[in-house]
Amino acid sequence: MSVDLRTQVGTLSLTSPILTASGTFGYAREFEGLTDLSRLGGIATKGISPRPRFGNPSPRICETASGMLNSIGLENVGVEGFANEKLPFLAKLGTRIVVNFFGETFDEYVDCAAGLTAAARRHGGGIDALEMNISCPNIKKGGVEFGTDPKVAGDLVRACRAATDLPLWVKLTPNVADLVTLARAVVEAGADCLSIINTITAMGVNARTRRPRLATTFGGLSGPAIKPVALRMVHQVARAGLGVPICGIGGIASGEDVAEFLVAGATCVQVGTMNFVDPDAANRVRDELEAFCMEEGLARAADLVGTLRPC
Amino acid sequence: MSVDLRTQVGTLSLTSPILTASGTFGYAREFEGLTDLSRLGGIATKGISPRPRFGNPSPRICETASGMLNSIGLENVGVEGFANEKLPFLAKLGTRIVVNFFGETFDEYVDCAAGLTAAARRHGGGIDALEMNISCPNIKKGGVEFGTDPKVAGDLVRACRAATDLPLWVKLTPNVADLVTLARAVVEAGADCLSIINTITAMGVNARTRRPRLATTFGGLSGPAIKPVALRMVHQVARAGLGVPICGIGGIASGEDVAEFLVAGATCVQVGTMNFVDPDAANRVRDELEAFCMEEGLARAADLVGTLRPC
Amino acid sequence: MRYFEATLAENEVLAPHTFVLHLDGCAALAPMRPGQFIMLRGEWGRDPMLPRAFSVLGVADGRCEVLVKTHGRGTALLEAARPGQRFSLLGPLGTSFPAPSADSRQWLVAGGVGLAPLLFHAERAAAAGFASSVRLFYGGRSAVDLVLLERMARAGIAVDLATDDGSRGMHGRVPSAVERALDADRGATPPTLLVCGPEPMLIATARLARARALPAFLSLEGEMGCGIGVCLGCAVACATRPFRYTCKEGPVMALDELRGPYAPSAPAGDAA
Amino acid sequence: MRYFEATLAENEVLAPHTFVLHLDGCAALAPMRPGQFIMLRGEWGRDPMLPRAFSVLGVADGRCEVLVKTHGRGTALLEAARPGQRFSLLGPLGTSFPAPSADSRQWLVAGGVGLAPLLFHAERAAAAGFASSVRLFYGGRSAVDLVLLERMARAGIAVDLATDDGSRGMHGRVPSAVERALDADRGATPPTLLVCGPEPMLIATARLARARALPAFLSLEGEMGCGIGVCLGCAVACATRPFRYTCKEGPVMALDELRGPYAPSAPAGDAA
Ligand SMILES: Cc1cc2nc3c(=O)[nH]c(=O)nc-3n(C[C@H](O)[C@H](O)[C@H](O)COP(=O)(O)OP(=O)(O)OC[C@H]3O[C@@H](n4cnc5c(N)ncnc54)[C@H](O)[C@@H]3O)c2cc1C
Ligand SMILES: Cc1cc2nc3c(=O)[nH]c(=O)nc-3n(C[C@H](O)[C@H](O)[C@H](O)COP(=O)(O)OP(=O)(O)OC[C@H]3O[C@@H](n4cnc5c(N)ncnc54)[C@H](O)[C@@H]3O)c2cc1C
Ligand SMILES: Cc1cc2nc3c(=O)[nH]c(=O)nc-3n(C[C@H](O)[C@H](O)[C@H](O)COP(=O)(O)O)c2cc1C
Ligand SMILES: Cc1cc2nc3c(=O)[nH]c(=O)nc-3n(C[C@H](O)[C@H](O)[C@H](O)COP(=O)(O)O)c2cc1C
Ligand code: FES
Ligand code: FES
Repeated sequence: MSVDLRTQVGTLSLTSPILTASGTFGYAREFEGLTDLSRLGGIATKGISPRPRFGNPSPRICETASGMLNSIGLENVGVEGFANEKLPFLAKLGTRIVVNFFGETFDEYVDCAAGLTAAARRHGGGIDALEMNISCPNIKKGGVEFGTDPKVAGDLVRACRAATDLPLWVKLTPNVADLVTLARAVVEAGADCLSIINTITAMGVNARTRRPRLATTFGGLSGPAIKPVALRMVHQVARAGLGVPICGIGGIASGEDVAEFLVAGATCVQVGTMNFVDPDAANRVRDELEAFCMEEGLARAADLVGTLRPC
Repeated sequence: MSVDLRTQVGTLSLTSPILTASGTFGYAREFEGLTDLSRLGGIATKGISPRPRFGNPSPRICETASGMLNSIGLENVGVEGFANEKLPFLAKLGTRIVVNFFGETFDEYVDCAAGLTAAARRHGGGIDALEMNISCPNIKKGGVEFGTDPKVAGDLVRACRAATDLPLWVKLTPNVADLVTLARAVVEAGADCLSIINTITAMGVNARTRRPRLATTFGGLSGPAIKPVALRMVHQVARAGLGVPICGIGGIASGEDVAEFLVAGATCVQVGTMNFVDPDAANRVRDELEAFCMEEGLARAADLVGTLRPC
Repeated sequence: MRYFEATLAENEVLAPHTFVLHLDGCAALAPMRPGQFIMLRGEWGRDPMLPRAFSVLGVADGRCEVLVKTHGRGTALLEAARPGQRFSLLGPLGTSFPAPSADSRQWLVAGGVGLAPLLFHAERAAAAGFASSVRLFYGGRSAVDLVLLERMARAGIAVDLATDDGSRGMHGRVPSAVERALDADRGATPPTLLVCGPEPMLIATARLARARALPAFLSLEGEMGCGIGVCLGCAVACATRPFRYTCKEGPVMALDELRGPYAPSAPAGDAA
Repeated sequence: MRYFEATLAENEVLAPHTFVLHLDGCAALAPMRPGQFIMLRGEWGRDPMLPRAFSVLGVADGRCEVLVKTHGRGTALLEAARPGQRFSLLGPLGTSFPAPSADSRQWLVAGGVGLAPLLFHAERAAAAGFASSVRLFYGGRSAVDLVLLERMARAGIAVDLATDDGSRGMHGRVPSAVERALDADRGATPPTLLVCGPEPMLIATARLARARALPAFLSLEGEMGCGIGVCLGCAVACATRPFRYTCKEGPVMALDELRGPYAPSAPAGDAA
């Protein structure tokens, strides 16, 4: 028996439900030779802003129990740099490319969506979807406020929706009391898929130096530590039945983790921090998901989606 | 050199800043012989409701990466049971007793505060403070709504404040976007200390059975996994300068962890989940804090409080 | 009950993914009674976090034996453990099987590593001169999964084996072996069943005991947090109270007292 | 660069909390150059989560040697590791020290386990016939902390020792030993400093190099996430760009290129 891993996310078809998460896989070239890029269901690239950014001062990362904090500050090559230096390589991989982007202002978001769309058109394709990051806790202006207020988030998504004809995924912040209301606003504004979740705002303290472990004091928590929170949020939004697929993100480290997210209601998932622990993580997870389905007698991984039943 | 661990929390003096957390230390007798109860800075007892409760069906707990989920359902012996069966033992320990309580309705909260206060008076003391749990994610009515809306939380605290002359600690939920606003409302309503944080709402999925890992689907995440989130929230509230002490809670497993919370702005802390991993955890942590202060040349642990400086 | 550190003296492989940890430094476990358990944790980081519950196979001269089958991540780390590694132990914990006596008839029903506390019980019975009061039923998937057979022989315990694939002993599950033996039994008093093994086997044996009105004691498994009655995580549905706690009021519980999967069709008076 | 599994063949203790891991199965590290590093992780749970960066002390015949000093939780687990345990490795990673040559003069400045890549470098230099081009300065807290001295003798490398407590070699820190040697030096060309050790020692040596206008290469430490330029966590402030990445553009970097603590009073043109 072979297992069918093909996955449909709105109009987009993937060869497997497993993508790599933005900011944890660079622009993919870094993993050449370490993992088989062609077997990935998709690649969400490092968040792109209209112009290049250099990011925050060091220290930018620190480890925590089963997780890590980061405040990279969304360092990236900018729309032009991406289009010229990164897109040609990505476009040739034969896997889905989801370009994560953000802005510091309302207009920058819209410019970025438009700029990436134009770049894809110039290049004759290569971008399969945009993933709008309205949830990064690491930029002071913008990000956070955009991402927590349903009204603002809705307006922003609506504007970006109008600026691109690519499928528009919207990545939500977990740092809210009521994710469902936020998700609903974003879906009504035209999101094609919800990416849930980004990192949880957190901090580390060096008790000896009496300084924060990150130069920016606060940063984002990721890794297996947050998986139970991510699963909860995916399930809450899935139960609300908003009519768009969910891409589950947060602490995924094994094929069984993927299955958990699918059962909870995600259509596809992203592997993030575990790429740092094991550069072959996404493909290992893919193989494990295949084995899991085999053991469970499932012909299609998609049959797991939303199958949670009461305890 | 010896280190002075004495700690002042409002009007209450403790022999050390380290308490055990509600729900993770039973009514203390369970730990007799496993740890020296008299060396604890204090004991926060299992949450008490006006009448006994039996709690949720099983499974009630499951492990996660560096943490665990629980949905015990606030099983407890009730105010009368507590007063008759538990208080006499606790009162004799010679350490501070902080009685955690909750209700399912507004009136139950007030009744419980009044009932515990009356019980202490009858007993000639034995309760050093009440800790009001407005943040438990495991009771359907009550808890959650009380804990997330600043207005409701403020009213509830005000009413309980009027019903007791004991120091009133209020335990906040982390499941909000803006903890500072909530904390401010609670302080204005008369809280003497803020306990930060309770568990983070989360879930587990058994991918093979397609069932939640907890009978109640959602439960609370605790343990080292959540420490970075707890530290962030403690620091955010400390920075807001609300004028009451903070009791830091979440994932504390070592003396250095305690120091981190003190540096971030907590005056005292509670050790929770780690009591399950190591029944001597709270006293081991105490010894480690003492050693840490020694190494750092600090005569008083209290000198650490709020000393975080920019990176 | 003590909380202490022990050192791995030997990690003895008995069958694939089945091994015995020989732990030194366990003098505190001398009072251990068969059926009681320990909480065990290695010196790894905070994942896996919680200690794991294990019945004890034997204790003597400060050494404790634990029979383990690899199940998930914690037991995989135990399988990989090498002599010299250190572990935290908490025990003895919980309840034990009813003591054997000259006039009792105890049938011990063991599945997989559920063997550990029952073999411990049988060896103690034999040492006390009650070998003929106990009879051990022991089943596994296949012949290679049946371990410690020599040890049973040495103790002089009557053993009935069963394997799912028929490669050793009776072909079938161990509750069926017990059922057959009951049919053939000519004893004056009905035997008491002491049962330890995987959940489906506990359920099947419980059903058999109810059907034949036999007294039975089950050693329950189920997720544990603290092992000492504090976290309230190990609740099981009971007859006379809504819940009992596996770690304090178990793991060995009288079948009469249980509800839920072990007594789905319990008489009406049972339910609260 | 390869990602692969290796097995611990031996865990050799050299001094208290200082040990060498001898790892088998490391054929993929054959191209390793001195100064390059690996990311190493044991088969524990998800805490500690991230792999740890280690310079390599030597590679030959599929075996890799790593010199480790216990620092925190990850290295404590390595100290407790027993033969047979398995590890994930990623490498070779990063940059290496400039190659020695007949006409170069390289002074290797090593503090603590910073010795590893420099001894590797010196041994390679000696094997290539350039033993007289390298001179090793090596310091530690006390005589017991100075390890692998026989190995240096065997390779025929000139070594200057220093200890903080004066129990062996010069009394004082290793940068002071270098400073004295510079004062006494009559060489035609100034030596190039290759430096690896704890942060304060890097800073002191960097200051010395700037003061004497010596070319210097520093092997930087600093928290790492991925080791391959992806997480952007290992940024260091640089002269010609805001940041460089220790894992890709380091760990060995030319002092000229560094800003921050290594060049606090750098000439104005340096700062961006
Ligand atoms: C009283 C008691 C006695 C036991 N005696 C033995 C014994 O002698 N030998 C032996 O091999 N095993 C025994 N077990 C089962 C053993 O505790 C589990 O196999 C072990 O906890 C699995 O841990 P893991 O990390 O490998 O699995 P994981 O699946 O990674 O564990 C995840 C979680 O599930 C729990 N868990 C998983 N399976 C079980 C189970 N079957 N029972 C209870 N908790 C489980 C673990 O405690 C942990 O919290 C006993 C269990 C109990 C309750
Ligand atoms: C390029 C490079 C080469 C190294 N080579 C060696 C070597 O040959 N031998 C050796 O013993 N050590 C070496 N180190 C240092 C080694 O990586 C740290 O000692 C180790 O990561 C500490 O881990 P821990 O879990 O014991 O400490 P913890 O304090 O528990 O670690 C917590 C976190 O801090 C980081 N960290 C702590 N100390 C350091 C440090 N000094 N440098 C970098 N990261 C740190 C860890 O990576 C981890 O993420 C090297 C570091 C780098 C960057
Ligand atoms: C170092 C790092 C950088 C990240 N950068 C981005 C980013 O640029 N854009 C974004 O939307 N998310 C970013 N994230 C968040 C991840 O894509 C992901 O949502 C999060 O880490 C949770 O998944 P994980 O637990 O699998 O890592 C970053 C995460 C990490 C750890
Ligand atoms: C099993 C369990 C039961 C708990 N019961 C209570 C309770 O009754 N009242 C309460 O306020 N908090 C309760 N808590 C929350 C803890 O007191 C604490 O706030 C939380 O676990 C975070 O701390 P930790 O990470 O150190 O465990 C409980 C936690 C656990 C794990
Ligand atoms: S395991 Fe904690 S109460 Fe039983
Ligand atoms: S360690 Fe990840 S970029 Fe250098």
